[in-house]
Amino acid sequence: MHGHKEKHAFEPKIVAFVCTWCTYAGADLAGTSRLQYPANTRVVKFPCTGRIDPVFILRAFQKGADGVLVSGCHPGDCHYMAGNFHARRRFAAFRQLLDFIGVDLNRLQFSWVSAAEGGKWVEVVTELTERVRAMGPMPEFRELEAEECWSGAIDTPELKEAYETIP
Amino acid sequence: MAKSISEQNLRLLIDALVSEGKRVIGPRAAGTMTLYGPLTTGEELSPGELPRRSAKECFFPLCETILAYERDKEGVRVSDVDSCAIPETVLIGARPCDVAAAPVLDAVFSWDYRDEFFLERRKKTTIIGLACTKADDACFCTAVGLAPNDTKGSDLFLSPLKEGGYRCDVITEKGEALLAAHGPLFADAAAAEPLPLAEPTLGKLDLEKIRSWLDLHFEDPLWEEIAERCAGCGACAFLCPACHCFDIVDEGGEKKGVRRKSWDACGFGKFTNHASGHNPRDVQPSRYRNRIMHKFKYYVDKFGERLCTGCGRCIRACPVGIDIAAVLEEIDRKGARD
Amino acid sequence: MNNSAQTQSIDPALYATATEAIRAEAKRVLEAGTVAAVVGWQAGRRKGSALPAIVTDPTKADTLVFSPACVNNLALYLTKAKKEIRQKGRLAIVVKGCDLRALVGLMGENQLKREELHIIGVVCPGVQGRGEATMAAKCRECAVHTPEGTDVTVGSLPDLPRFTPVESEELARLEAMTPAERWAFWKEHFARCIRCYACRQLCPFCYCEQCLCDRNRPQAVETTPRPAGNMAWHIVRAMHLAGRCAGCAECERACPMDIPLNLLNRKMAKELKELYGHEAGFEVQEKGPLAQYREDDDQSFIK
Amino acid sequence: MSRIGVFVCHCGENISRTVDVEKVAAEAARLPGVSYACDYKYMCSDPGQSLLKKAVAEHGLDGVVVAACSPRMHEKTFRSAAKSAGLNPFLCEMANIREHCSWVHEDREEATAKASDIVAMMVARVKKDKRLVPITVPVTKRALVIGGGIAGIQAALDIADAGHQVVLVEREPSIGGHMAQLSETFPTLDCSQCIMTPRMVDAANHPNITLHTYSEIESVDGYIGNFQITVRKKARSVIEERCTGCGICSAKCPQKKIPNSFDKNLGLRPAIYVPFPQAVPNTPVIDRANCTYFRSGKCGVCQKVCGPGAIDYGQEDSLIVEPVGAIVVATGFELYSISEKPKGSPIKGYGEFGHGTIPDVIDGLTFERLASASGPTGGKILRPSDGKEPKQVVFVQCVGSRAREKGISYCSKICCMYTAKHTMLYRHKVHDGQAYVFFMDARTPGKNYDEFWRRAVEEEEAVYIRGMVSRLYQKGDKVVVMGSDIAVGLQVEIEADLVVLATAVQPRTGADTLAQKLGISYDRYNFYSEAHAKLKPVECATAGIYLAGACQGPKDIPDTVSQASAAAAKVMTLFAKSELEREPIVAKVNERTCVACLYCRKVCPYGAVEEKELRDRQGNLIRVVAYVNPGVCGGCGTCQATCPSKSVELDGYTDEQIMAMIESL
Repeated sequence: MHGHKEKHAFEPKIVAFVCTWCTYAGADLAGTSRLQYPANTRVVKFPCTGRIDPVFILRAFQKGADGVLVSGCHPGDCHYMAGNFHARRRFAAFRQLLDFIGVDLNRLQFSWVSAAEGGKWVEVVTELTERVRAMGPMPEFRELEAEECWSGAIDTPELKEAYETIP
Repeated sequence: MAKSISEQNLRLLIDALVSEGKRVIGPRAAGTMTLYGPLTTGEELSPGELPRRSAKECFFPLCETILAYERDKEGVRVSDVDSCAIPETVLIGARPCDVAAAPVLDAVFSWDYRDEFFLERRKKTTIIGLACTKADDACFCTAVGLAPNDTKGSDLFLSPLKEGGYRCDVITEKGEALLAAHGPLFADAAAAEPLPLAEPTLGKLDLEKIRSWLDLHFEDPLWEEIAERCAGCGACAFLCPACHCFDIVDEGGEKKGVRRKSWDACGFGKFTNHASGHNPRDVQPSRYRNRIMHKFKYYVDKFGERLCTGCGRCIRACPVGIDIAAVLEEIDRKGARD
Repeated sequence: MNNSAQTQSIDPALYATATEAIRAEAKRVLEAGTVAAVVGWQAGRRKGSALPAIVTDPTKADTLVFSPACVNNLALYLTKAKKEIRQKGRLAIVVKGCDLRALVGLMGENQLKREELHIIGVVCPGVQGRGEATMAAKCRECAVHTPEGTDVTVGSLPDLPRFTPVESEELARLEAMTPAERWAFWKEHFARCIRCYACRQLCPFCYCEQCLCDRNRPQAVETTPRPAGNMAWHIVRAMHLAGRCAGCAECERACPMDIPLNLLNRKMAKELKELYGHEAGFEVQEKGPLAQYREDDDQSFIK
Repeated sequence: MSRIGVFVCHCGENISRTVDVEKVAAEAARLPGVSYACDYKYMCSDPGQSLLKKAVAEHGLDGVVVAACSPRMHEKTFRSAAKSAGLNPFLCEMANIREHCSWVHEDREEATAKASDIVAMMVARVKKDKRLVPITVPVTKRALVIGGGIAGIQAALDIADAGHQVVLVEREPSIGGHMAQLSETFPTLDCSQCIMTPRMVDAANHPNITLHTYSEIESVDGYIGNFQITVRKKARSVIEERCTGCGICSAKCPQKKIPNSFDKNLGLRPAIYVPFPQAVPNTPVIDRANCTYFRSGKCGVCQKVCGPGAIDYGQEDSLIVEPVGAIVVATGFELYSISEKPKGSPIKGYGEFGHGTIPDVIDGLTFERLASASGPTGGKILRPSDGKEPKQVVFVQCVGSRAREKGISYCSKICCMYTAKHTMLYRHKVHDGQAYVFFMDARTPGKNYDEFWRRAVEEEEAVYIRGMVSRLYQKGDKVVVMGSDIAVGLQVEIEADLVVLATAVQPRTGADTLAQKLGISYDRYNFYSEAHAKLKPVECATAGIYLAGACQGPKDIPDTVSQASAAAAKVMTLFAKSELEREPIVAKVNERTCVACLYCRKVCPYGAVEEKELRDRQGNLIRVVAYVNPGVCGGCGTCQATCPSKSVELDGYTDEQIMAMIESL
């Protein structure tokens, strides 16, 4: 457990969109149980997976996420009864769309993690982090962010620097 | 003084300009269409078809950054775009209907406010126009007082020859300088026969009559008749060589970002939307009226020129079949009746 | 299979007969005062062209036509995006089979009431695509030549050859690519996008008062025509139409930059059919596939 | 520019051991909009909270981020601290750097960087937070109970005893429900009617209970605390206020040959009748379909003999509007029938059991009527076909239940126990008779239940055969039961005099229609869905509506009564205050941009979305938009994610707040 931690050349940025009742609480449980997992994930809390708009996933990728996790209550456990059922369909469709656009779905993980599944949270986050770390940075959206239409492209050093640092 | 240049040498000219570090813009194949774009070799030049988008983006880009900002506790730091970075450019193989729009736009971009982005690009660009030998039923340059071989706006002007190659007329000193710098690629003009020019079918319009009709018909059932079918997209404005409305937006986060200027269109529902929520042009007919008024009256009143070169792009692109040439014909007829 | 599908090969008399019948019906309903206006098509200035027409005067009913150039989905003119037209009163509309599917979808979305419309269906052998005489890709795979559930249907259907399904072939070609190849494909297309929003403005389902993508607080999608914002815009558009788009392909037709937008819609429709057995636009449904669920929906993609 | 305060907690060493808290505070101080940042040993301690309050006052903070433990732990603590410092509590956010950071990471550098990121995210969020105030909804302290069985009666009595008005609506002419039909009850074998009828009378006589029998729910409007219920009182043809319950009408009615459904059609009743002698109210009703007067216009005997003149042939259904604040749904169950089902029905009948055409194959409730002292046979076990006493009775369990191939996969829960009871009742009444039971498992989880079942097997000598029955058929005056005994692996054939089927418990026919009126959800069998299987077992997802008894799932009497009392307790909790206060995390519609596609209504799990008409000053309709009733909205936000134009926003989780967090990454 407390062995020397391996340093990696690349540490991916992972954004996790989770519901407050199940997965957020599951992640809390991982904490109270002092389970260890990679520190790459940043959690954004929602009341319910039903609230999670596909636009948020897109935005996270645009803003430099190398991987995205969406996690909520198991079917039937939703605090709001049906939010996760609606989310399940929405994301089933959205991932097909992203796949068709050419986004590697290995960068987008969906999971059900209940408030009791601290261990599963660790497993899901670790697996995704390791997988994305092995894949390397996600270039697609980041490259787009820096591209201009030919007519607007001016390569001044100031602008170049500004672009590089714009999230 | 007329010169000529062979097809081969024209492409070599492009190669030479590129190797000098100039940006060369010309028609090039892009998927299913032809578009103006940067040429990396002369081979890429594809002058056969009228490009889908006009050449205005040489001077008035689809989208350009006008400043960048950074903000922290100490305040906001703004870095301007250095217009020196705008490259020396040669626009080659542009049609008369595209080229003629550039000097028309000079007026508005140097009027109460000098738009350095536009003017710097204009200054640094040499335009080699190309006479037009092919017209379709959307073309109407002759109806608005231009011609398939109009040299308005060009620095050099090419006319395709029957035997291949081009006759090259020098129009301005800028053109003269370019020609002088690449003299060996040009020959003296022989008495070769030029290819016949394109012949747009629409008859000549009485633009003065149209203007005076517009003067009196701000309110007219015509606007609704034409434009109630308008879907409110920006295809016409974005493809037009003379439309020049733009929007300015900040993009980025609260800490860092850029301010960008990009094309806007008067057909958009939110184009004149006020911050209060009130929209003085609340329906499509009033927006279309403004489009016609601006092109054939307001701009004429102010700058003496019309914002239409008869390229026909808006006619080809309009997804609901609105035909500006038909509208002008109709107004012309109405003007005659009044 | 007929790969060079031409609209010219269809007997012009068929269109002429349909034109006559549309005129007669339009005249009848306008004269009787059943409707305040008829939304149809009229001929344009250019040879062989047509454009949407809104006829309120029965004597002008004779300007209405049906031809291979009647590409527009007129359902657009009944949406809230076109309030001026709806304010005229009760409307009649001429629809092809594909257009009718959009009307049906709009009824399910609380935007139209069947009883408030007089629907004149026209049997359609196919309309033009890009290039004057070529048959549109959607028509080559049309399964709704004859609109059903109209108030009156005019025209008749000739024997049509089996056309090459160019669009499904293209879809299959893309599906067979690697994600990186698909990304390159779309990136090139979207880089050309000028954000004229013709795709949105022509879509019968983009009737929102305020498009999400025009919002700036917060900004969900960059509004400037740059590759980043373009990509986001087209993804959001496809997602918002998923389960609703009835395949009229107006977005693609309207695009001045020839972006094959209907491929996105086709793909989503295909997936939703496979996943939930749903097809848009055939019956008025209270809930689309993304507004309902089953407890046993597929979740094989969820860990 | 905002003025945000950031307070980084060491949590003793729980956070500071792996996170450099000073550095996190220093980095937070550099964020735009942060006017104050500090770290402290225990932020949740009194001095810690005072530190926060003081900083709010001294630095004029308009937002606060506490970087400490999980918000699930201390969000309430810090929000009330913020509130007492004069800040709107919803402008206080927590950055979880303990459970989500210091406790799960070892590398100090990584953990510190992550903690700073989490703080930056929450700072970005808090800047977009809006002041929110709790929502108050007035409460009408009056309850509606739907269903007058034991569940409904119990709930009504509990609520009424607490001093609140109750409206009790029953579809049948009398309250009592199934429990009034039972003979004896397990596991005590006490007489059902003896314990039930006093409760019925209590309910009828209770000053706080208004009873509407022979009535149904016509429509339900409104929301928690403020429902408007329309009750359809069906025409009884008898004026209740005049009737003395003397019974002469029934006695003189010439039409006496109508099967009595209360007795499962074993006995007969007249056209004007009370369902059973102890009925409450003891007011008869005319069965118009079978009454000679209504069929031919002749007769009119009851009217002639009725002294008080209570008979009114012209009576019509009446509609009564009842304002209530809470609803208890207790519509109970009915038994599955093995009869042939309509084509395409997901639930199938039992062709192999003769589809209910064999007269001596009956269900459990029919057996109850046979065994009941007040039943059609006076408590004697006599079989329906010839009235003879059966000597061999075969009981078959799990008929319809746990039978996926018949379309019902659940266990009906009560059959094991009542079948055991039936074998005993039979043995007590027919001493030389033999009871056989075909069963899959004997499920006896309940106080004294297993003991009861063992008594049936061990003392009352019921023969339990583990196995299924494959066929029933008539052979002479016997019913042949073909089954298997899996314990010995043999086929079994018994020639029975009577077969009793323990058929599945199903929700009442029409349960779905009622659910739609109420706006509550139900499962594929039409059992009503509770809001949470474990933690909200009596609440519906729709606020203000509660469930009691078998309408939610098969239940025995003790469970039903417990749930009814629980539902009553929930109602009383609601009624304890005159205004209902709730967290303002609810969705709001932007009426300017809403185009009323009503996708929000389609996905709302709470039925909180309605249509709203916008009118100008003259009252002309401008357009229709969606409206979210804040009293009903549960705050999941599914509407917002679904809304194409984002014209509905969930307070506390707006797009601006979420986007700000994503942008800050």
